[in-house]
Amino acid sequence: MFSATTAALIIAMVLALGRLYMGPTLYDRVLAANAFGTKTVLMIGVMGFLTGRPDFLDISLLYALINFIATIAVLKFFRYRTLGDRVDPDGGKR
Amino acid sequence: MTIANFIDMAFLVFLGITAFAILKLRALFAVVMLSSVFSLVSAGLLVHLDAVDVAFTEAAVGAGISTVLMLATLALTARREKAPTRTHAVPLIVVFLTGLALVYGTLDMPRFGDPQAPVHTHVAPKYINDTEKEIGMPNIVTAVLASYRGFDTLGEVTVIFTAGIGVLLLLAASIREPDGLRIQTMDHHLVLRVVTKVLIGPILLFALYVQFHGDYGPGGGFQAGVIFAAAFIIYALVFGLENARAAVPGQAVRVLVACGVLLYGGVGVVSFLFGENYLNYSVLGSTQVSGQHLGIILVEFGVGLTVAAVMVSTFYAFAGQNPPIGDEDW
Amino acid sequence: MSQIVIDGVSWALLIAGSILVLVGALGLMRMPDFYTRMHAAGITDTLGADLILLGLMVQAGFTLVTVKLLLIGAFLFFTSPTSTHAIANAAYTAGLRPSISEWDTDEPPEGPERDHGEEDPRP
Amino acid sequence: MGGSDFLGLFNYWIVIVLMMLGLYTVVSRGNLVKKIIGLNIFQTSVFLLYISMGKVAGGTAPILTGDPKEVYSNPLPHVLILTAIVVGVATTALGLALVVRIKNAYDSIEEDEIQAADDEMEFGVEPAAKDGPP
Repeated sequence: MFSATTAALIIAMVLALGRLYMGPTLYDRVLAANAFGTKTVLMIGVMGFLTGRPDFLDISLLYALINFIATIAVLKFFRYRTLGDRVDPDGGKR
Repeated sequence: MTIANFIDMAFLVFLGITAFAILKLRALFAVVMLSSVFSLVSAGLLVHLDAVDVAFTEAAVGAGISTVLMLATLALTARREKAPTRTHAVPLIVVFLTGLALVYGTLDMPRFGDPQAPVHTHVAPKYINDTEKEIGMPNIVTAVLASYRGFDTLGEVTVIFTAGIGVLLLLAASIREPDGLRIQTMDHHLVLRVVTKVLIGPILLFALYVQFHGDYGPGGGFQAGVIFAAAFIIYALVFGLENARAAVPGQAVRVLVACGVLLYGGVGVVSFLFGENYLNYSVLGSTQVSGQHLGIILVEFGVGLTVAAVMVSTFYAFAGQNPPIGDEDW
Repeated sequence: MSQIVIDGVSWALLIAGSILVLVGALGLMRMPDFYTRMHAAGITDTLGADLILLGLMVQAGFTLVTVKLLLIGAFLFFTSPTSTHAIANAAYTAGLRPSISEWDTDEPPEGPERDHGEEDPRP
Repeated sequence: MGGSDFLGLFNYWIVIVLMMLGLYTVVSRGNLVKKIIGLNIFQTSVFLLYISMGKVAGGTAPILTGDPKEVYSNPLPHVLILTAIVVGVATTALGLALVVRIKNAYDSIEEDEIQAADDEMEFGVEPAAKDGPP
């Protein structure tokens, strides 16, 4: 049964990878990468049960976390073109 | 063909496709997204190949920190690769021939998973059999990393330290203090701010768990350091670099970079003073096992400190650069 | 007997989750524009992921594994919609508009017109 | 060559393909960020080679379970690669920092343009192949 879930996840990963490759907009790519990350989280969880040693869910947890951070970084990059603070050149005069 | 083979092959084929797409796409942003996916897939494969500690590290480093640093670089440089101007016949031939030679070389290699392969017959059985008795902790990888091969790890930590210093030397000079007012860019993203505020605590807690549970499960200083750094980086991303610098000043981080290496080296010196070899922790406690435990915890903490500090200061250095590009250019 | 019940429940949950994840991925691939794709990926993924995790939890019983699965589930439950929201927000403020072909007028969409592909507008 | 050979060597072959894709990206692409990503691919493929060699059929992760009959995969490659990954990201950061500085100095991260600027500075010749200002 875990194998069926694994197979479904692998197919879903293929589809997400396809969307990531095709684009066409930047946002599609971020969406696909994010979806791919979620599927990897599930995949690692299921793989632990498949091999009968589900002690390694810490890795899944870390993935969920890192995926979120990467998405936020990407969005900040889109919106403000920098990962630091934006500087308003006229700010001092206002 | 079993389900294990199937997963293995599926992941490897994913990796191949992703690498090919990275080669083909010229939009650098898409390339960075793909390289983050590449690292996710390779970490999945590493879990499948039983390397849970390695997968842990790869997940934190490859998909998290690398992606953030590459995006920061893209923000400062260019968004698109120029079309190639020359033909690639020579590199193609060279690469093809090298690949062919390597494939020819694999024909003599022991088959995948062969328990009689030479790799498995020398030091590995000693580590696997003696860890419980000599070190007394379940995670063999941590035991080998911090105790049996402590010198290696000290070297690696020093390399990270040096690379961190290099980044700071290269970039610190060009961090300009802005004339204008810094804008808190993410002020109006209420959902993001609230969710981030809720998550930062658990992330730091998780990092501590990974740091100190590394003796019993996957984890240790390298992974925990990266997770710590990730918590500070997400704070800086959402609440602004200035606020992050106020919470964790760059000066303090730079001091911590050195502190971690010093702690590692210092543990070795202490074992010297007890009349033993450098980095032999057995003398630190009343029994060999308790000494090893104490030594490994201290050393791992040093590793975590250096890794976290290097990552945070690297991020500060990249994000602190003023982007040279105005809004209308995008 | 109870093992059969546990297996049955967890398999049902796993199958339901798998189907949702598959449908979501299919939508991500087949839907016509960005916002509909996000609809497919964002909503079904959150439910599908949590169903699969629930199925695994039923298998694991009352152990540390279940606690970790619960944490992962909670984490995904928070971050997945947040990411989707943030992506939608970024896309909309950058001027990407949903394509509504039926009501499409000749007027250009509001907001600054920007380039959403990777083509560099500069020569 | 039988089926077991194919399955037994498949991992190594794909690793070699990845390695060569990474190498080709490094040597054939002029963009410095792309080169660094190619280097990362090469690096990851080396990691996978090591970890593949450390796998024992029927083995499990090298975290002791207390069962004396348990077969564990080889922990040594894991240790080597674990540290290599973190060192890898530190050196990647160094490379990216260099790219940022090159961009500041040359206003380009394309290899040919940097080469052209260097030639111009050194020999004072206007290269013919230069297409447009950087």
